[in-house]
Amino acid sequence: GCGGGGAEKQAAQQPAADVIKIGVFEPLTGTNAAGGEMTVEGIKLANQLFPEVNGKKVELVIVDNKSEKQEAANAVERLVSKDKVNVIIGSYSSSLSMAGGPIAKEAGIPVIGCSPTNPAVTLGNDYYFRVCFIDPFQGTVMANYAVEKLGAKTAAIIQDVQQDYSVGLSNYFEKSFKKLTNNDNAIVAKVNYNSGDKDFSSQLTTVKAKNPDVIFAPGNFLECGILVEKARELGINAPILGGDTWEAEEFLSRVKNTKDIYFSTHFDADHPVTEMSNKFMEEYKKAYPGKQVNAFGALGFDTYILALDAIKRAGSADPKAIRDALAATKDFQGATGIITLDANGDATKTAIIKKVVDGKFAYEGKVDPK
Amino acid sequence: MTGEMFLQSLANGISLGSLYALIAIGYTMVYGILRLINFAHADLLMVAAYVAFYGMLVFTMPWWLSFLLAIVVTALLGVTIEKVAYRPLREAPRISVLISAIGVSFLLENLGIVAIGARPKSFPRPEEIVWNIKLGDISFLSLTIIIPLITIVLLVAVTYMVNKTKTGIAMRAVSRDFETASLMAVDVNKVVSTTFVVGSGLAAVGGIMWSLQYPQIDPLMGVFPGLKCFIAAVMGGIGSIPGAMLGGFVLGMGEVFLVALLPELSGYRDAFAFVILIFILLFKPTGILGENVVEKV
Amino acid sequence: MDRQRIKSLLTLGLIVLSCLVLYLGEEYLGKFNTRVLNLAAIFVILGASMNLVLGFTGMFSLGHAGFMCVGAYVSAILTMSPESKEMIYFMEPIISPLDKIHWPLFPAIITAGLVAALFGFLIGFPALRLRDDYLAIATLGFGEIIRIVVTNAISVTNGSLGLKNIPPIKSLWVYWGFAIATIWILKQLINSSWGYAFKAIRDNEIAAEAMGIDIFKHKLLSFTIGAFFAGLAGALMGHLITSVDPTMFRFLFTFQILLIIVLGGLGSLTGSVIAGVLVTVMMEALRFVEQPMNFFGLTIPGIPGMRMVIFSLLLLAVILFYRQGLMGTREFNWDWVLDKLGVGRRKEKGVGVDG
Amino acid sequence: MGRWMKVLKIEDLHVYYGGIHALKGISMEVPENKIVTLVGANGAGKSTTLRAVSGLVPAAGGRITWRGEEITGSKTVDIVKKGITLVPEGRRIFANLTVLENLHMGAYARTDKEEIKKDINKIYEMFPRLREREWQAAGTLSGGEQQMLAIGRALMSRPKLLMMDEPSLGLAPLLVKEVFRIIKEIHSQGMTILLIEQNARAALQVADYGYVLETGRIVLQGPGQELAANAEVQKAYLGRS
Amino acid sequence: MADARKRGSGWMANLPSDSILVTDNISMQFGGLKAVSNLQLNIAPRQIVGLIGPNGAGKTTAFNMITGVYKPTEGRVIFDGHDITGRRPNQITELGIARTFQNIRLFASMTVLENVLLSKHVRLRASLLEAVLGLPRYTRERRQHIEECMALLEQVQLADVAHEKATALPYGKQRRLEIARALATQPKMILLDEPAAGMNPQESLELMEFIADIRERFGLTILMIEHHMEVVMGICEHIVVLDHGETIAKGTPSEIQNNRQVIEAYLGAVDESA
Ligand SMILES: Nc1ncnc2c1ncn2[C@@H]1O[C@H](COP(=O)(O)OP(=O)(O)OP(=O)(O)O)[C@@H](O)[C@H]1O
Ligand SMILES: Nc1ncnc2c1ncn2[C@@H]1O[C@H](COP(=O)(O)OP(=O)(O)OP(=O)(O)O)[C@@H](O)[C@H]1O
Ligand SMILES: [Mg+2]
Ligand SMILES: [Mg+2]
Repeated sequence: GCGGGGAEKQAAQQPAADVIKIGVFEPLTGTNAAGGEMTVEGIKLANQLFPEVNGKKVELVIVDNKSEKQEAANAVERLVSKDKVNVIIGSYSSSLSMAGGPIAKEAGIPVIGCSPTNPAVTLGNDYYFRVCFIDPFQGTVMANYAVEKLGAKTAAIIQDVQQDYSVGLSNYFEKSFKKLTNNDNAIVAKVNYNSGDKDFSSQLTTVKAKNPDVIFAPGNFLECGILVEKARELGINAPILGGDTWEAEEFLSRVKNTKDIYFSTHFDADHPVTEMSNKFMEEYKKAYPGKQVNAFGALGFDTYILALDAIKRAGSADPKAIRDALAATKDFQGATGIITLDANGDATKTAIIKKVVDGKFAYEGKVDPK
Repeated sequence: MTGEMFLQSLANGISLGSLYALIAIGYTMVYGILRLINFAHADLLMVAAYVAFYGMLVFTMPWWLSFLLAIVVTALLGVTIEKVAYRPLREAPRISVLISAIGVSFLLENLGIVAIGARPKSFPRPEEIVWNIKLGDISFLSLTIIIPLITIVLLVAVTYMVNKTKTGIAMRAVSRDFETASLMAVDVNKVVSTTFVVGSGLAAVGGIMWSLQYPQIDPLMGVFPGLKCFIAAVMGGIGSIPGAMLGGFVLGMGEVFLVALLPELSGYRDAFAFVILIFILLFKPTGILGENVVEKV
Repeated sequence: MDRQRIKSLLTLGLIVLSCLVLYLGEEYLGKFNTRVLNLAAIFVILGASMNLVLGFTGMFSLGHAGFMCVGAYVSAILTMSPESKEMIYFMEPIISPLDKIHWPLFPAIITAGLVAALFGFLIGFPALRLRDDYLAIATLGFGEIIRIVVTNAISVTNGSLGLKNIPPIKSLWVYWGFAIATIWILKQLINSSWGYAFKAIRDNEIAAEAMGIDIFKHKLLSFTIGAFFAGLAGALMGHLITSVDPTMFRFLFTFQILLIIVLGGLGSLTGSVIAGVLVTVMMEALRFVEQPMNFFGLTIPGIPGMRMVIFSLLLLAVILFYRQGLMGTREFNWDWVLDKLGVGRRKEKGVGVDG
Repeated sequence: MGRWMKVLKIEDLHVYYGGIHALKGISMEVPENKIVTLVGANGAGKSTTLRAVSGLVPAAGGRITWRGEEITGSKTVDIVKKGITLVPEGRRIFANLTVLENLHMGAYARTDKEEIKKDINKIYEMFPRLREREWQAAGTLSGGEQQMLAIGRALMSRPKLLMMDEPSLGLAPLLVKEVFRIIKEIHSQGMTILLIEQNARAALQVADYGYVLETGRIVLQGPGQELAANAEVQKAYLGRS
Repeated sequence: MADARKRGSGWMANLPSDSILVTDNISMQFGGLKAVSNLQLNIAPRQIVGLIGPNGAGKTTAFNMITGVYKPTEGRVIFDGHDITGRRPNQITELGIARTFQNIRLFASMTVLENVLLSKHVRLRASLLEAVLGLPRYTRERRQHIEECMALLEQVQLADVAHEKATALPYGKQRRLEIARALATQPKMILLDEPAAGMNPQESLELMEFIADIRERFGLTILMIEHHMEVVMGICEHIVVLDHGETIAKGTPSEIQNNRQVIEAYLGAVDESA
């Protein structure tokens, strides 16, 4: 054994009635550490603002999953069986979420994902929910935007083959784009890279030679920042489109002098979808001065307040009751928009299109779910 | 492939290849002396990048001063690592030293995460050294010219040092037999420290150039160039300094042209690096320019 | 009573005791501890099999993660239900006949090992001509190539989206059963004439060849067996986590195994077992340093990443102060125990024929 | 041997390799300008004695003094700089360096470039084979060639005390004679020599004084000729009964 | 040895058939250096042949060509009617040539007995599966091999240290162990590379007796390289002298001792200690 016995007893002895425990499993070390860190910032902020529910104190139990699946599974097992949490939040990266999902399901503890956009996360798991939209929706939104608003006839795709997020988005973008343009050859180039790559010059040179009307390049802001910057350096002037992960300070700092950068995201400060958006923006700036608001922080924030909302609605801290309340979520006012959870537990909500203007993210339009 | 695309790819290849080569030289140098795959080398790139970053942004030093500072700090760190983590293991099996190197690497990365956070930072590009050059339809950064120049200068300097100077010969002697070298009045510790100063200094230059080229730095930024440049060093024949240079260029050019010629295979780019590596090793089991050390029976 | 007899009885006793421990563990340990122990069993298999290749045969091979990857995918695809597959492969459907296959667990896990062994054989063929660091980087490369191919072969592996709904295995019996069987087989192998041939190759290849040993054949054998058990462990990992994707099997994973065998002692199976359990358990036990702590009313906030910092420091400390690892090349054996207990012995040092 | 100045003095030297007690209290003296030889069966501790003088193994007890100055516990580098050079057992040439570079390594502590050049030429005259192989990597030399290189390399440091550990090992008869001739020659130029040889007969012939070692202890000592005539020595080491 | 009986056809037909080992004009080129050129050896069964010559003459290289470590750049090696040119060392060992090394190469992690036992590995008929499962055929064979090896160690007087670590033995015993290990492969012929190196004259004498003894006991053919003239002249029936890769003399010990070329290149003026 690993000295677990003692800890378990301790957990059991705690006056569980006075606190409600929310477990968080996020990658705080390893390859996904940056994403995990941003998400946890949002969660902690929400916890500071809303430390209580139903008259009980909410306690966060944050565990690192090291960006590894076996650690993620251990982390969730620990949260459910040792820390005895009432509800779980996590995790950045769908792969890590899927490692934890079945364990929570079996233990009957609901989980709310912040940013795992792979449809498989919630498929067949009625205890997994999420506040983000899933890849098919986002991909379709961007294809619509490219064709209808930008008048694109051809597109090139640059995807991160190692990222389910990127591959998924590209896939749905491709399908919709072909349908909308009525042209099976509308995608003139589809090139790949791997997470962690920093040199995209050869992919971009290939794309440049095909001269597409738009480029769709969903992926991490890390790689994409460099990619977009490089594209402009190489003299590629076609609009470049991406997904919600781009809403990050790091991305902006790379692309602030460039034009025609569009992406879908969850909220915009100037066009607040909800009251909560404003509140989040203000508080975030206060809590983390010098850091720019980002989608992951906002999504982390939303998972927490959604969890609290569900507990309130359930009127109890019983995980089963919380699950039922979560499943019934409708028109929840989150920082990232008005969230309704569908039968799969996935969020349907308005997507916002943003654009880079004068070194800032600017509101461009919005797309409501159909 | 159009001529313009070819030229553009050539420029891309030179800029990537020379960067690989620059870092690979540092790897190969330390390997050549200690027969140690210095995993921490990759993390020294990261340390250099952060020191330069903080020097420029927080202490608002001129870029050249903070680069210099980064090189000095990294060199000192490299020497310290050798002293603490490798020196006590001189007599131990080589694999223990390797594990020690991995341990140092983990430590530096995670200390980075704990101390400065995992979120990447944007590395400033001083306008004096980084600007965009356009030649007709081809465009590239000034770094595409600067990095190969630096690489060649350092290559020549290091080659000269190792082959022609007394310290260099002592380094090669030490690489095979500490004890006998000490019987020649060679202060082994000093020679090894010198090696680490030079090797870590090279890592620092590599780290800074890498950050200028791909201006985003995070605590794990060394892992990727670390692996690629190690592959390059092996490809050229690990221990051989011109080999590292060659390996770096072969790898950089190869990767760029693979994607340019066969875009469908771009996802296999990293696999490709290994495929050419393995292919080369099958024909030259010690790399392109590696010394063929046959054990005399 | 003669010593041979005592040893047999002791071995029997140990088997009964382990069964009892497993039984009690299954009943009382709780899910979390069980999961950690199951993971430990997988690391024990990985450590022992890599030790065969690296510690006993002296081949610096770093392709273990790749073989695990093969094993994990084979077993997952063979055992997932057709409905699950249809649901999971939503981007590109899985190719026939894999879509209909639905095997029971046990044969699938063994097949996973066999397929990984086949990969080992095919990779070993060209790679084992290389030596030392060159072998290391080439095998690491093959491991990465496997992973990258798995990432890109979407219609077979579902690419980076990964697989989920893999039939779970929860029982300590299964994981530790496989672990104990692995250890037993490897122990038998290492103490056999073949094992000595492996060690001879490690000690002095030229002399071994001069003694009539076909170096290449034996290296390939050791490598293939290592790959088999890596595949097995990969399959078990899939069934433990119930989902797999290519990013799990990065080369860094191999370093984790390497760390285990060096900590335990290169060339000691006992060491691999001890270190496998120790490292896995410690990774979890160290979590407390990332939790907020309360010292006499002074609350120190948890620092994420601290656990890995401490882990690296511990690792360095062990390597610097126990350079041979915890066990060196020693093995647990009854003679040692009996000597300690002062039970008299006849002069009968066993060689090869296992006692 | 009282009338000579003792440059090297070893008193009650103990050395351990882990649990093995290799030297169990050895005392001996090497006078200036003389050849002293150590004779003994395999594993008697001959090499260990030389290694202890060079500082390659730590002394667990006892004193080693060089011209009245204690060098026990000094670093090898400092001992070599004082003029004590060891030709190690098993040649230990630098396999990856050329013959010439090996010779330069021998002169590592020296800075007199011109003299070094001259000395290299002298070595080449002593061993013409080395000149032929000047640019060859030393690792591919034959056993005998490597031995010549090892001796030549040691001479390059212009030692005051030259310790040689089995210099004739594996050499052809002609070369064995050559080695002994060289030993005599460098001795005649004023060098002090401490010699280990399996070829005890030849060693005792050239030696002024000898010590016989058995399992870490000195069991017999005396002038070379005297020892060579000793019946015990003859029986045990010279192959005559 | 010039008695060339016709056997089959082709080039092999011209070779003397009463020889167990024939090297038919083998040469070895290393880059620009011809380490051995046109070496012709014809060795009759049960002969003890000495291969001598100055350092770097190419003796060890000749051994390496015979035992398959190097593939001769020219010429053929015929052993016991088989053309073994370019075969792997282990195949050659299986055919019956065993060797020792100039610099001792024992298996450092193993005991004396295990070192010797290893040579029996290729003789094992039981399969890997049988070994892992500990089935009777394997255990029986293994036990038998252990007995054989113990008997061998008995004969070479190493039985008392059978369970010691091989590398902990004194030098002389390590040399003897190397020979014992070679003998355990049940060779027809054994090649010894400087077996007396590092031995004092007394030990060399004992070694000579030992070598003569194993020749009788195992019916071996022996080819040895040695620089100790008392050993070479004492037991070799035939001697071949190399210099700079060329064969400069062949003959009986007394012929060789008086050969002017050999004296000049190798022996030096008459040596009172030889
Ligand atoms: N590195 C070592 N580790 C352990 N024991 C050692 C080591 N080196 C030498 N010994 C032991 O110390 C003793 C003395 O060895 P030493 O090498 O000094 O003998 P020697 O007289 O030079 O013999 P030889 O004639 O074989 O060279 C021997 O018993 C030897 O086994
Ligand atoms: N692998 C090799 N590469 C290059 N040269 C070699 C190689 N092996 C041997 N030689 C050269 O071939 C020549 C013969 O070497 P060999 O080892 O056969 O000599 P030897 O007769 O055994 O000498 P010794 O009595 O000193 O051992 C030497 O000059 C040596 O430098
Ligand atoms: Mg000695
Ligand atoms: Mg030789």
